[in-house]
Amino acid sequence: MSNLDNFRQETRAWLEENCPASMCEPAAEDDIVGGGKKATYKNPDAKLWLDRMAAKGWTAPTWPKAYGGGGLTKAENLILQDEMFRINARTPITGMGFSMIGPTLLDYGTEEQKLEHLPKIVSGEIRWCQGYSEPGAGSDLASLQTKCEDKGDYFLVNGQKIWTSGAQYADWIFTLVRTEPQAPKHEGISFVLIDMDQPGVTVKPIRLISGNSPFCETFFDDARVEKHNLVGQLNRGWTVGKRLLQHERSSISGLGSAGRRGRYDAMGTLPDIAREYIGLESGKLADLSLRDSVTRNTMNLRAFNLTQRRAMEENESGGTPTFATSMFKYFGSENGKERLEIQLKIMGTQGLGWEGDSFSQAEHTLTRTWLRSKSSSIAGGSSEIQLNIIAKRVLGLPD
Amino acid sequence: MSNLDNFRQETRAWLEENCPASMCEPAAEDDIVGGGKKATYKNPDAKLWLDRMAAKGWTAPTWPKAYGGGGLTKAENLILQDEMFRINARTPITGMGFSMIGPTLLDYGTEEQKLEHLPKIVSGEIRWCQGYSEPGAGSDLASLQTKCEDKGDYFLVNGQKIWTSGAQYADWIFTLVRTEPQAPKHEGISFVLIDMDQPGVTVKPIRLISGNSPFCETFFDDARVEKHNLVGQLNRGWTVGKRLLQHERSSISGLGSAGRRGRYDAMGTLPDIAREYIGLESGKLADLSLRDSVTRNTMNLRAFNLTQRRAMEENESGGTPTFATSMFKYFGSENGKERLEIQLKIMGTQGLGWEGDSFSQAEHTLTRTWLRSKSSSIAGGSSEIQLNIIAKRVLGLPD
Amino acid sequence: MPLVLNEEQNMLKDAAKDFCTNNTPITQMRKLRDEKNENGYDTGTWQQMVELGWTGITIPEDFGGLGFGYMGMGVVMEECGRTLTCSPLFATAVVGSSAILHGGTDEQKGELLGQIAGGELLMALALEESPHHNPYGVAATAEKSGAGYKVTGSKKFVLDGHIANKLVVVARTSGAAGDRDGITLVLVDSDAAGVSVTRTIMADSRNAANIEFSGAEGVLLGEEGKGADVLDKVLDAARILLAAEMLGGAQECYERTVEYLKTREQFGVPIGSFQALKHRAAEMFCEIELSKSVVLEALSALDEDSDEVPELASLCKARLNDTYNLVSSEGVQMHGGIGMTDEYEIGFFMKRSRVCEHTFGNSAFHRDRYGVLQGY
Amino acid sequence: MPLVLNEEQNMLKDAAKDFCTNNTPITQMRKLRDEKNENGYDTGTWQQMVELGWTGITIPEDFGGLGFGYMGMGVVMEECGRTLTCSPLFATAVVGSSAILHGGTDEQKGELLGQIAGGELLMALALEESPHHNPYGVAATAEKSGAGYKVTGSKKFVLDGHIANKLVVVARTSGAAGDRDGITLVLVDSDAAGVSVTRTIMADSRNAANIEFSGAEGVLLGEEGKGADVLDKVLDAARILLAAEMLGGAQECYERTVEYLKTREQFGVPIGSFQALKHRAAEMFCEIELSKSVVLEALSALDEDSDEVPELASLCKARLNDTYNLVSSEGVQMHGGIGMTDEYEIGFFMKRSRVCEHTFGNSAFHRDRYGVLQGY
Repeated sequence: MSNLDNFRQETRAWLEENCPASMCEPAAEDDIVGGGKKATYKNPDAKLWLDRMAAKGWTAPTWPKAYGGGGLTKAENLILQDEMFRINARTPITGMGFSMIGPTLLDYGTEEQKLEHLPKIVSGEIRWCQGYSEPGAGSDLASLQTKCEDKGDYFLVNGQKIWTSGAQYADWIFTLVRTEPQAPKHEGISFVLIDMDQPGVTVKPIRLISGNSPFCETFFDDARVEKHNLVGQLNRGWTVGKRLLQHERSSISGLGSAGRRGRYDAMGTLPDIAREYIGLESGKLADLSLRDSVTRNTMNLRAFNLTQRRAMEENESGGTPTFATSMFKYFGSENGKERLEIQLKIMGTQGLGWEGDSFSQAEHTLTRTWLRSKSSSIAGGSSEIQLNIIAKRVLGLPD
Repeated sequence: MSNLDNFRQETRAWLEENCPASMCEPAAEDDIVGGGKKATYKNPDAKLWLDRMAAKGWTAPTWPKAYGGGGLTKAENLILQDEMFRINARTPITGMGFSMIGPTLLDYGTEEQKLEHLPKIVSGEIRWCQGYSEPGAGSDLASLQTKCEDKGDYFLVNGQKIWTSGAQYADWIFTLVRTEPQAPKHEGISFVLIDMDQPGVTVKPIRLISGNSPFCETFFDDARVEKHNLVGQLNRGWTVGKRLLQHERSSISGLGSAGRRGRYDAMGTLPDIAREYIGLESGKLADLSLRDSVTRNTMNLRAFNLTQRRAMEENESGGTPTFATSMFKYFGSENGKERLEIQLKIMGTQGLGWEGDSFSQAEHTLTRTWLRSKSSSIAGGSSEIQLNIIAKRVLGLPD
Repeated sequence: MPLVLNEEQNMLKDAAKDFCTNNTPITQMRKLRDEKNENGYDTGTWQQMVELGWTGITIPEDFGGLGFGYMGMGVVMEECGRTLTCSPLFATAVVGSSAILHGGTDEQKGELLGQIAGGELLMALALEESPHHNPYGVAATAEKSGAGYKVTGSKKFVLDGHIANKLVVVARTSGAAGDRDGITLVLVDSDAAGVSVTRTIMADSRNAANIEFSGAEGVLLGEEGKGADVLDKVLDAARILLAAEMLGGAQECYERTVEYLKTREQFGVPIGSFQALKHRAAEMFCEIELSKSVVLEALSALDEDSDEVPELASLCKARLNDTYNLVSSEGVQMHGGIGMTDEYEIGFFMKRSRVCEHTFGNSAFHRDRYGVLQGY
Repeated sequence: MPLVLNEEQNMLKDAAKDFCTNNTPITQMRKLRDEKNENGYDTGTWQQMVELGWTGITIPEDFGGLGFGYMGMGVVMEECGRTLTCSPLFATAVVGSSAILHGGTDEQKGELLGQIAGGELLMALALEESPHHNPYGVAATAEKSGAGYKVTGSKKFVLDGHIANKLVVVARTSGAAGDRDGITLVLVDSDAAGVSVTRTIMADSRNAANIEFSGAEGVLLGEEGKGADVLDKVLDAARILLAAEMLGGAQECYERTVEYLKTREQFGVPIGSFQALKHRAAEMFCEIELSKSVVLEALSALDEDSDEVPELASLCKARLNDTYNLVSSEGVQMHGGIGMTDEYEIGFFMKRSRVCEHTFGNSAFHRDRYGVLQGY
């Protein structure tokens, strides 16, 4: 038996023994674990599952063991994911610690920074959020104005960030700040890590059209940053920040392991929902115009998923991937938005409820998921920005 | 009885007496009369009909009688068109003399120019073509390089025009030429009329993807232009040229009287063709996906035609039309292209024939009409240029 | 049919614009929502609308209305659409009054139309039984009982159902769901025995109700079994007037977006200078211009009681569904992050557009109907 | 199923690219067209293809082929698509050979596959009877007659029908047009009595024929009445391999267009610097990348004889129909006036794309089929 087969057997056995039964049931929105000091667990199994997985480093399976990770190879990780998928085990914890700042520190952090921050991400002790956008710096991120002054021993940060996702739950924030106001806009930016547990940091949730408040405004008023929390070189933070954006886009577009399951599948796939709300006639969805939309979107999604797989295979087989993360971000979010719009059409007035008992919980969730989906083509670099990037970096079209 | 009722009765009587029966039958492509010295008439009735209408000035019904026109009011002209439509009378003659240079001379020509050129357009004696685009000046028309030098008594023109529609049949060409090479590009252009019957003018037809050659390259090699054939001021030709473009766009978009009948209706309307090639099932087109395309395109066309009517009514009622010719050019050509694409889908392989007896004449025509339709969003200012114009002139979006 | 407004209609439009801008800006809708107002509209504002005569615009002068016609009501609806005004105007003074006008006896007209014009009577149409518009699909039954009818069945998505005094219930005296024949309209008081109303709040913060009828008594409106003749007319008027509202919403949303494109700067320039956004904005402009024309034509046709009303209603509703959907989605996207916030108003247009879209027929419904009416 | 080429396939692809670039550039197609070549392909070039072994790529080694599989044929088709190469490769070595492979007796395979691999036998599939792909819609009949069958009926759009030596005729021994049962494949020599072939030239300058069969004699291919089982497999292979050709055409057309955007100047700058064109180019890039993935997956599935072949064939053909259509239309539009000229090659891709689109199922056909296969 090969080592991988061995690994699979051991993993399967361990999961069967250690994954609590309730962690194999579908997760509702508020079952998703993000960790951090403020975390609460409505189901104690969730904490148990997190701790067990974290102890093996399997909350971050491919990170080095030295930093608390699982130290798995890509192949081993695929097996782990497969086996978790097999028993429908929930991902024990997710968040920007894992998808963004962790990978970025692995690329750009000092040994000291890795040792300080990564283990606390793995264990779920510290939850992170992202401080990039500002009211005047959205798509044009590099025009950010949050000021970071060198005070000798430490930095002092003043300014405002917006769209800091989950800031109300987070312990630390990674930010892009301006350290050199006179320099050209890309060259005076630094990447710093800020402890949010201090008086100089204030967080104010933003209510969205969906009624939820996943994002905040975060204000810095003489917030203090120790100098060892500068990542990369001073005034060279743009390089670090851009790399992190790639991790973000991979994550939004579902290129990471999240891609294994649809993002909006709370109610099942589009054909499932159509079968329920529209019904079949002679084996076909009864509304042929909607059926056409359903097949288009579903076929595009399948082609998209195949392309994600191809990208991974090309990477593994050593060829250069000839297409960019931006494509996945762009196509994935547009296809997802379209899917929700079709879902609305399928569900008719039953998909547009806001309050009242006339709608099931799933229907209420759909209305809000539809509205929230609109942010997928805005946040993390809008669709327009992704198309610009493809045109410039991949196609080489002139400015 | 009102004057208009009177006019209608007289017009009806005159048309019934004077319109040859064969001129009330649908016109094939090569039945369309463009006039000019090189014109031939495969049906002598066509010439008779032209001469009779020209004698009344009804080939250009609203032009002043002083220049050979009919001198009709808008209201009278509508009646004339109505009455012609009633008996399916063909338009006796069409062309750029009527749709472009005529109206432009009425706006900008000197009395001498009007008296010289307009009556010959009305009578069909002289056929005109347009010399605007050059190989390096397409969408960016103002970068044109055809040189026009002042030789004291006359001008000398050297250069090349492209997309000169119907140049092989035309007697005169109206052109934009560069009279001041040093000036900013819009300010060194003049508008001149050139007699093509001279050794310095050479015409070479361009074969298109449709197999037809409606356009030519036209070369000027020391072509001579009398000074009285300058329209408007020297170096101020851009103003005249732009106005003419508006007349062109109106004409392409079907805003003129041509709009009363579809441009691509050789085989009937889209629903007609679909009934023939797809058939009905329970009263609906048997292919429901195609049916959806047919209704979309047809409903858009109806909305478009209503909007053309609204534009005319707003004009007549004295209000400023709040939307531009560019919209008609853009939407009309895109809708027309879409219509032909749907037609292809309806006709399947029968709509893609090129040679051979397996296709009817109408089917052969369709294939080529489909290909030709692709030029409608390129010629006369591309769709992209029209959208730029709308964004700038109508919406006031910044450069 | 004229495609331009006459002087009278222009004056009405200007007055409506003033009223809506000053009295029912979007902040009013937000307030009603946040306060969870039990009516879903402001009664004071409603009283002002009544005083302005809006409730009687489409009601002939003989019956106490202004006899201003549908074109007049259209310009008012359009302005209400711009400010997302919440009021019983549509359900009562468009849908309800047109049901009485087309189906009522002279006596019913005499009694009820005046009450509508006077703002004393609020109405609602209890039609749908599934999440999709399906006028002939009713299964609710009406049984003759004495001088009236007893109605039994479940109705969904009854606009203003929780505040209406009288309900026009679409029920069936014969045939099966799907049949055009056998449909009967019954006028039921909402406080009658056997009527149970559950208020529902939709994504656009407007009202709809689920209503259970269990042997509720009412009186006939129109002919027994021939209710579809009246219903079709009522629905076409409703579709066209709703499209007028949608036109107002689409225009307002679009104008705000174009304005934002001119002022919001990124990369040191207004984002409206980016050509990709310009082209999308210009395409929307075309869609809106075409939408204006179809709404005007359809309103004219209503006033002339033209044979083309059904096809124009479908042309109109399908186009406004698509245009409002497009413009409001692009509105949010072009506003970027701020467009996603509840604080900013642009998102309200998106919510409203989708509810309108599913009211009295989505685009697929109307394209199908248009094709059928044109014989293909 | 792997979504990347192995080394052998990469070598084949490189060789095919070299061959097509040097031996069958688009100028060859133009020449064949302008000279009104009676075959519609260059016999010398065809001989070279045979020598390269292309005719035997999908034929097992036991029957004289290379046994390289469909993935191998796919890369060749893709390169042929880039240069719009005219040859009997598709009709004979994809469609014809797969009909023999799936339907033939051992004896038929032994005799015919070697002839195909050797370039001695040209084949064509006589299927369609209407302008729209309709595999079970055949009305042509086959009647048993001695050891063989007599075929009667009219066939349309028979690719390479005028040059084929043998025709696979889809006929009916029982049932009515539309039935899947009762279809029988008959192998008819094209010079048999009762076969009348009319060559037809399509918009892409390729060949198709109308063929009249009046009691033409042939032999059974596969089982009587069960021809649809073979036909479906043949058609799926044909759809996937045609999609591979279309992928090549779409890529070539797209790359030429992007290159033109970089070099053509207007308003003093390359037109590719205009954002609206950039965004459209970037959107097309996405469509092409997705197209590559589905073609690779479908070719793999064919080689593995997977159960997913039917749905992947439909996924593939629908997507390539739409992508090639989009890219070739945009190609002409972005080239502007010059794109409309016959002298420039970009328009050829548009013509080819539409003919491909209507060959073996347009997008509506395949979306419908995909839905059915997925149970909705």
